[in-house]
Amino acid sequence: MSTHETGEPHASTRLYVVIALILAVLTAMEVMVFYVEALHPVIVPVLLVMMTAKFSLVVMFFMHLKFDSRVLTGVFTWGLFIAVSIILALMAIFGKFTS
Amino acid sequence: MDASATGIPNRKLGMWTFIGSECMLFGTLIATYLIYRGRNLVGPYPDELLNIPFITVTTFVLLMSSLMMVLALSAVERGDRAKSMVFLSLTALFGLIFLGGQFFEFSHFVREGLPLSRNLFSSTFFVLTGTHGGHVAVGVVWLGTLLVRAAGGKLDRSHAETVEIAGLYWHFVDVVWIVLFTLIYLLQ
Amino acid sequence: MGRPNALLAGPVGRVDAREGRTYRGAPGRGPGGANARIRNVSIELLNRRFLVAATLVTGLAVLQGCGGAYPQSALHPASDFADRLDGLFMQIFWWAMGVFVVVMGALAYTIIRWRERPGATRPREMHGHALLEVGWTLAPALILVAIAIPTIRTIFVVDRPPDEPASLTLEVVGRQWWWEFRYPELGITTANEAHLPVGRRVDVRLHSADVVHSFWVPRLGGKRDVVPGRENQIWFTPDSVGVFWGQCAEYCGTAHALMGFRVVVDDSTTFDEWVAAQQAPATPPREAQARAGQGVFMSNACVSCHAIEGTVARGVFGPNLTHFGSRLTLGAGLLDNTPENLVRWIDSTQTVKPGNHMPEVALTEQQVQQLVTYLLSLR
Amino acid sequence: MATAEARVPGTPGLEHTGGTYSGGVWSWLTTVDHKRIAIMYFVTGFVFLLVAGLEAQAIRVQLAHSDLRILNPDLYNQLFTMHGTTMVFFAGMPLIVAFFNFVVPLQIGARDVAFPRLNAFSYWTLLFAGLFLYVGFGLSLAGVCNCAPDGGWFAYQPLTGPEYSPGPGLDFYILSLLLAGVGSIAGGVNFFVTIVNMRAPGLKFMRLPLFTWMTLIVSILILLAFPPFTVGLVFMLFDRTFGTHFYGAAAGADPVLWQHLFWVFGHPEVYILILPAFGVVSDVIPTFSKKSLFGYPVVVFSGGLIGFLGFGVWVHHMFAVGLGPIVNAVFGGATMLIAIPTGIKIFNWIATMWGGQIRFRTPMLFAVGLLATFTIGGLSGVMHSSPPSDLQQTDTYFVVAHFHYVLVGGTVMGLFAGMYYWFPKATGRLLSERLGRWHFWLTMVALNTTFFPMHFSGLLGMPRRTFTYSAGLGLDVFNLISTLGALLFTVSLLPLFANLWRAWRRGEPAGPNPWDAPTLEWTTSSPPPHYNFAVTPRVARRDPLWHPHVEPGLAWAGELEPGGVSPRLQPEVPPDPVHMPDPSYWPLVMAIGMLVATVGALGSLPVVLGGAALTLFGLFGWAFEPPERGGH
Repeated sequence: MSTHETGEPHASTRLYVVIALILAVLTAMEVMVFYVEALHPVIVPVLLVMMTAKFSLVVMFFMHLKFDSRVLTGVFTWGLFIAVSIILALMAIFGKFTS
Repeated sequence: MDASATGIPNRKLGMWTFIGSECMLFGTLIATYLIYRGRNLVGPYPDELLNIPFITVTTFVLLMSSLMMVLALSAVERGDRAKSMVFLSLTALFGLIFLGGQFFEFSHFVREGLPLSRNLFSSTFFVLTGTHGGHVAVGVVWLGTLLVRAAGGKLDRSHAETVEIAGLYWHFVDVVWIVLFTLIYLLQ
Repeated sequence: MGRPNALLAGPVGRVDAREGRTYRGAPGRGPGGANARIRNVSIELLNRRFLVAATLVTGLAVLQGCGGAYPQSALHPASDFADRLDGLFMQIFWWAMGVFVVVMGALAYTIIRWRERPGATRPREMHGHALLEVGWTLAPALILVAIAIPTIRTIFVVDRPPDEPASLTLEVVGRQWWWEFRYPELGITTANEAHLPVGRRVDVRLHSADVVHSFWVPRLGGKRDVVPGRENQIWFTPDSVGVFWGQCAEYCGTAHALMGFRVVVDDSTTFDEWVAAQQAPATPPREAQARAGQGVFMSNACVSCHAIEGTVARGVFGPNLTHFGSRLTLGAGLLDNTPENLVRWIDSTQTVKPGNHMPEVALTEQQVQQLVTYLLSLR
Repeated sequence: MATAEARVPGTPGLEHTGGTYSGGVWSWLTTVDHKRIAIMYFVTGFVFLLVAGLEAQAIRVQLAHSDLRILNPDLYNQLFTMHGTTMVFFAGMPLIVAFFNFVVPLQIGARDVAFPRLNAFSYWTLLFAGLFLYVGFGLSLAGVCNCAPDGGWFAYQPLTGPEYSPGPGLDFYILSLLLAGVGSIAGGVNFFVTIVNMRAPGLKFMRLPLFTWMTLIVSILILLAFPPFTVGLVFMLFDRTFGTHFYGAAAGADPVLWQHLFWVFGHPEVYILILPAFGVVSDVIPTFSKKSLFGYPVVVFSGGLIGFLGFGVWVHHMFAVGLGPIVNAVFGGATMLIAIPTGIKIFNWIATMWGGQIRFRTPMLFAVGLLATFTIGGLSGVMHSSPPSDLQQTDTYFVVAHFHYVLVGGTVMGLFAGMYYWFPKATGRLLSERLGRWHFWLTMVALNTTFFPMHFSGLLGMPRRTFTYSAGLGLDVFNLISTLGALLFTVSLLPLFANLWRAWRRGEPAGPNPWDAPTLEWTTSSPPPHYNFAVTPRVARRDPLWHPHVEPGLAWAGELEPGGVSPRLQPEVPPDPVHMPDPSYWPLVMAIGMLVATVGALGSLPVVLGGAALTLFGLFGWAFEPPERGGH
């Protein structure tokens, strides 16, 4: 299990800056999609995909989950899975998916 | 502390477990916001008030604070006291800027006739973003204590784990905002 | 009973060779004593099993008692809706009894057959038994499927409103601590007592004016909550004439326990007569005592809360009293509608139904008698 | 911090508590030893159990006969609200956490939990939450203010909203449970990390005793179920205090949202209460059948499945709300699914006893008692897992019978089994079997006499939470039997008190392993020294004490008796120095700060700020406590 204490710090600095740039670009794209009327019919899936991408980038790299033990990934994704399931179930029960 | 059965330090596993539990807290708040979206009987309505350019800037600031946090952690691990203090203070500063932006947005809404008790949007929006803001504030105070210890020379390489735990908390609060930003502001 | 068989202090010396391990119980426990004590324990366990089973069977016998003895029984259906639920419940009940007998039998037999016998060798380890484990996973699964199929079928009959509406609609409004019944098509507003024609389907639309209550007439069907801000619906066809008791089944505050009502199922002619009577405004009182009672009613707090068609009383906060005299009960199914009970109700309503929103009006004995005569004259 | 020199444990017996429990009040206020915290949790939970039991007696006396007016309705409504809330949050939870605290570190070969000070903090917040609620109830009984909750433990909206419950009663309920939630979530983190991270070498997950497995699953349930409840409570507090519109139908909100948020927490909560009892039974039955658990992996997996499915069934509490056929069908099906893993557990227990040498000591009596009564409760549960059938049963006494069979027959019987099983280990004293048997049989008779007739009063039309019922319903005989049964419960506790008193005065000393049980906690002395294990044991397989053999190259912690293989016993004196965390008062300071803030939240901002300041002060004191090895 490699912890970044052992990896050389400089390369990781560059990696972090690149990740931050990608996040900034994705945020800009999200806002752009919001302002482009033509994309509105498909705005929900597009924005959700970009949101998930930003979410995963921060969790995998900034929070170092990608390099840490699988136990931590399990702990986090389990909580996330139950939370997302409860959100979707409640929205379905309150009729948010049936037009 | 003898090595744990999984090799993960107790405090790190503890923080991730707490983050798993916090997913449910924010999940329930988000579910309530999404359920009550569009059910307001009285104005003002979200599309009249939500200022996208302004909130995009504060979102960018919070994203960059995550960058500062990881750079601060790298500095602490390298034992570079000066850089760790710079990046820690930048992280806390960006956090404060975000909180300032949120305070401005809240006061703007109240002035536009949307106090907390106005309608469903005011109730769910203020409690959801307020809870997140509260978490950011706790993070800023936490970073403040780390800054004080760094200044006192008590935040060297051996304390990297303490900074990493604070970093996990800070990044989680940023990740929650990534979700809120899209769900509240962009997916009206 | 022998000295409590406490094990001596200190590590219990015991040779623990895996195969033939001779278990020497702690010194101080004679062989006879152990067996006797063990045997009567398992016999006790056995007769406790018998006790539970016996209660179950006698209970069932009691249940089959006639409806009269239990006016609010869910096991004596009197409508299509209630029949379906009772049929489904009985199906599940007998499956459960089957499982009960199997599991309890297995448990009882095991704890008797395999109780400790002195000098026995250490039990052989059994870590798994594929066939057995598949069996006791599949068997419950199959039983549940046998329960789930009729359940799903019944759900889509009792929870999904039928396509064409019924000819008769009963609007119910649950309030803190009484029930308002309206017949929109017939222009009738009454309280705590609804009449229905036998053999004709009725759509019951459920509303609440304050907190969550639950409309429940066990003999005519399952309960359905009345929730503010939402309209629920049940529908059923009563199949026998009679008086059926109902009660609020969702905790709604101080007088939740005293929020009953009656549903009277009449044959069609009696129902038509009832409708005609209810549609007519209140007949003005003829004899003096009743007229005086009307005066008392109109000059006190009563008029601001209650409504009596054909008079100036237009209050909507309390129950409509236009045909109060014709009702079987008063105080939301609390007391029988007799003069003595009506006097008690007017004199000390807070004692009879604590928390009730009706204030106790200061009236003289004579005024109360006149008021009672007037109210009971409203047939 | 000087190395804590290990006190030499004396001969077994109460005088030898090896300093585990000796020390004045201050040592208890600042303890971070999981064994002491366990004792405090147990005493707190047991006292609240008795108090809630008294409330139940009052309820049953009022219902002894139709149209009685011994209690006025407001008092009755407060009593059943307090009975439910106390039993779940301040009797049930503390008792299961008491067993987690005492047993789990010993079963996994650890010296304490992962975060000892957080453990103390969890206890103090839970205690203060309970006391806070009961101060409100006491003031209300004394007529000082109307500050006892009367909305039921479920507190449905809008009855508990600002319009229909203006008094402070509901605020006491909300704030007390918010504070209790903090303690529970902290406990969940603590036990999850302890079990995952602090297992002895060789103690893989699939070698863990079942009680520890159930604790792990329950910790996950607590971590994921309490936040929705906290959010629901905050919404209710904001509706009542700041006029927000989370549940007000007038503003377009939906009161049913509270029912959802409550039961998203509520159903996992009932699994939080039952799985520990399953864990106790899964440890007790093998010990007293002298046969390892049948189908260990399946029992573990079915426990996990129950935990997982627990999150997908909450709407079965709301079948009568009218959510439509599809929602009812989906959640009815999911509810039925849970019967399968539960059934598997029961069959596995019976299969464990099959072919065994069953000794009917008191723990085993209670375990078998659980098997019998819980099965009845489980089957009556299946009867209303079907939504249409539930329309006649929900909110009636049939459901009261169901959940008392699974809670009293399940959790309480399971915890009594655990108490009789681990009492010798916790105190070094043996309990009397004769008194134990009296306690068991009286409990069995009381339970069946009280709750079995409720099946009939429920099906014959008696709704729940009614302070009286009319004579015309014909339910007098059933209610009278239930009331007599409830009085019998009080009698059933007498042999227990006698037993505890007798053990305190002259209980025979219990050796390290009075039951010849297979798990690690039975290798230490009774009671264990405050450092638990002189040498961290090394485990080669499941049920280590029954399969004593030494893997080549794996030096077993205890010495081997010459010529024989002795059960794994801890050496008297730890060969190398043992570092145990020092007591600390900061958790108590922080908990007091949170209590002050909670009291302030009733209506005075300065007190809230003062409480918050004290909490922060406690937090900083805790964080900056002089560096400790192993202290968190």
